[in-house]
Amino acid sequence: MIDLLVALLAAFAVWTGWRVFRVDSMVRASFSLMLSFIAVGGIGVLLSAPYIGVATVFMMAVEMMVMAIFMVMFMMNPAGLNPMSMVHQHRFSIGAGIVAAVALGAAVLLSPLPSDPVLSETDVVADLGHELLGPSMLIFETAGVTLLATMVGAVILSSRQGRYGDSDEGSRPPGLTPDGDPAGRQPEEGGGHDHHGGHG
Amino acid sequence: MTAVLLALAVLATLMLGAVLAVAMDRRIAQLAAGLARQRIETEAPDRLNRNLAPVWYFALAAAGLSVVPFAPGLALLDSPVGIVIWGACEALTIVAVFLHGWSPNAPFPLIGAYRYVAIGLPVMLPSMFVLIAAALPAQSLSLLAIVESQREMWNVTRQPLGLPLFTIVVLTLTLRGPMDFADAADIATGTSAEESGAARVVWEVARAAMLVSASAIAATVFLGGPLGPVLPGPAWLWIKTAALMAIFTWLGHRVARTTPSRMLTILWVILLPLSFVHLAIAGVIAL
Amino acid sequence: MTLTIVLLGAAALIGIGLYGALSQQSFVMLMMGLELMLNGALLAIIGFWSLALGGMPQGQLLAIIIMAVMAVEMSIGFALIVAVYRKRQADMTESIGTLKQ
Amino acid sequence: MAVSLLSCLASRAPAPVFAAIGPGWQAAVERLLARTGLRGALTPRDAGILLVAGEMPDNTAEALNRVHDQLPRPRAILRWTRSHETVDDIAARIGASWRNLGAIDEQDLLPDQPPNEWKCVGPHGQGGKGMMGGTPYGRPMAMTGEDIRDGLQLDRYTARIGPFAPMLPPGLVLEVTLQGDVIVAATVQHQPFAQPADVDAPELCAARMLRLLGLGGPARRAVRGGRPGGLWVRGAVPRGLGMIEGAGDARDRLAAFLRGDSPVVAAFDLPGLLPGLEWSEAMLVLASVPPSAVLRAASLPEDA
Repeated sequence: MIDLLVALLAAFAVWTGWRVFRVDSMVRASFSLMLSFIAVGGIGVLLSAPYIGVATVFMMAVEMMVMAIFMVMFMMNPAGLNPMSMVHQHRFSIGAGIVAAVALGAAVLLSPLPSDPVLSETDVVADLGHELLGPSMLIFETAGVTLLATMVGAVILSSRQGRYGDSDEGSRPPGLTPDGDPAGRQPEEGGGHDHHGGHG
Repeated sequence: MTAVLLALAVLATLMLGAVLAVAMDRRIAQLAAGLARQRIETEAPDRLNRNLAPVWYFALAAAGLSVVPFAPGLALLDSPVGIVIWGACEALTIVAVFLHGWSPNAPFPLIGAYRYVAIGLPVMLPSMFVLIAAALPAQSLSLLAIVESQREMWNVTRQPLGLPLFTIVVLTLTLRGPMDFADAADIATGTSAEESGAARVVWEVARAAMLVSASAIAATVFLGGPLGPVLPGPAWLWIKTAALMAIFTWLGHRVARTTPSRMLTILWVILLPLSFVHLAIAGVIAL
Repeated sequence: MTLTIVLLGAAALIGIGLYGALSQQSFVMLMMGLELMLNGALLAIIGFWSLALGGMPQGQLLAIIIMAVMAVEMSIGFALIVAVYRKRQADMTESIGTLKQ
Repeated sequence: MAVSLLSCLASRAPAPVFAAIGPGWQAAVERLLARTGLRGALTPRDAGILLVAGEMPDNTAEALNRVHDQLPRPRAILRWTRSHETVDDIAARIGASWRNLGAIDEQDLLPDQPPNEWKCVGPHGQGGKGMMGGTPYGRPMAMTGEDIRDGLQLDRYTARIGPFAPMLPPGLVLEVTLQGDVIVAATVQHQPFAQPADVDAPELCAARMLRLLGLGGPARRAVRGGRPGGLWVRGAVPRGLGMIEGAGDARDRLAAFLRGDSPVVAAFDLPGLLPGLEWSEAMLVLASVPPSAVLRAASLPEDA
């Protein structure tokens, strides 16, 4: 029974994962990725990892919502109204994908898999809590600090303000003498200004 | 047997509660009249999501209610992570409302949908802080344990900031009054602007069901849920839920809604630090 | 048996994710591919933890770390996209042949 | 049994009215819709009765037909043009039509077809050629423009809103260019209809703003002359929003309306006031100006 449900959910996760790259609308793409994550979360709940499973659903609902907004904001033609094929090295990618999947699949099928299922009386959530704030506290705290650094970094990277003015207007340091050349190293001429004309 | 009874209790609570919520809005007749009216298709909609969005909304309300204990130690979904399940329902509600606005393929619903996402995501943060703070004295993420931890003192007195902060979350989830940025008047009822007839009614019913579910969670987390003298557990839960629904409805009709950008500032600059302080205090007390 | 199903699903997800990460020109779609690969990894970890490790708590910890990695990847990824877009109006990988200037 | 209970309940529902307001009728309609037994619908989709008040200028005929067809069926259109018909009479007429809607039901006035054909070219229903630009399915593709807040290049959406949009003064047609929620450009395509001085009554102006603040009940009470009630009403309007010289900002004007004063608003530049505001802020600003002042502002020559 569990086997069947897990198989169905895994198949659903793979199918929705595949849909991500096949649909034209960016909103559909990110929500199919969300469905894929929710299916994996469901497998987690079935396989007695309730916290991990539910937290996946929770995290991914928020993350994919943000993803959908960014997709619409940054993709040209986000609704797929015009025909769109935004791929490169397509054959190579298909090959690489198939090779990876087949190789991993073969490894799964050929190697003897250990069988030591989690005991039903284990209190897995409490276990996780004790592990997080016990033996693995350093790892957990490192993850926390990394996330903090991420937040700071993300704000700095995406903010408009540069060090010496708005970054989109070419933030340049002030001159050493009044009206003099900007201080610091001079940028090389014609450095990779590569506008790709209007974005839709 | 108990499971069947509990499932029936959840369904009955959701249905009767939704009727009560609509009655509190004095809109029963209005919705009854809407049922008989035509449903208009928009131009090139996403039919699947358009039909499913209210269903998602209602299902999320049902899933949220299923973790609520109806008597001490008795919940339909006795999960060790009950409160995280509710958190997942909250997050998915934003997706459901977004889809409701996105799927008709029309400008005002879409503006409402984006606006709601912008407001809804920052509301999730205080929500998580508040719920985790409530889980601290119980030392568990299970709602059953949270109810047990309130035998001596309800969380509403132990953590006085909790319920006010959670009120904002409930108003956001149920698209009400000051937090109703999805279906506002300046965008011609936003995500619902293209809905007519039965589809509009179904959306309103799902919204009412979400009010029931969110109020039940608030009653469980802050007012001791089924705990109380004399009356049996379910009765206390229903009384507390109905009282909270009345308060939320009243606030929804009374408090003015500010502009989205100002609300964003309030959420990020005032409410988020406030909820963090709330969590820190709750943590120190729980020690 | 369950473990085999789970791991085969994970392998397929990683394969699709790799295809997406390599083939997509748009940054955001490329990130979708990466997320999908992480999804596969998460699935494999859950499977191993639940069925082959006897519920070792470190297995769950690894899953939490994977989620943190996803969050980091997403936020830094989007921040970089915003920064590059602001500078170059570019949202495709080919548009930034060089990171000079 | 259940069906008869439903229809019994339904017959007691307030009549949902979408009002298309013509020149000179705004105040009368706003007072009418505040009565019990009537409900002003914010979108035609929510309405059962289309109330056409006043003589409509010919150039609004097509827009009026379109609004008519947007009402779900069964529906009725009522015209309120004779000035001897009192508010009581028209309310009774609306009530009677609402209870008999099934018998009245009006057909579409315009053919039910999209303005352009949805013709599939690609396997997923795409219509255009090339990846960007063009007009797939006859609909112009959004193109990017300078974003005035963050300095990004973001898609722009241009739409014409009016003349019967419930959040704008009747008759006003705005062509707005939006980036998300932010108005980057606005031009007046059609001036608001002229209204008698009664429309500047403070309780009506206050009610218009209260409706935008999500306070439908207090707005009704305000129109009926009672105390509106409501929490955080003035505070909800951001400070400095819609500042007009001599008339303060939108919050000051709301406070004046609630006190029962009608602030005098000198001429201001309407299209110049809107860009940079978010849509909801812009609607609040428009509602905070007495309609006569909006009319004066909208009829200024472009170069003034």
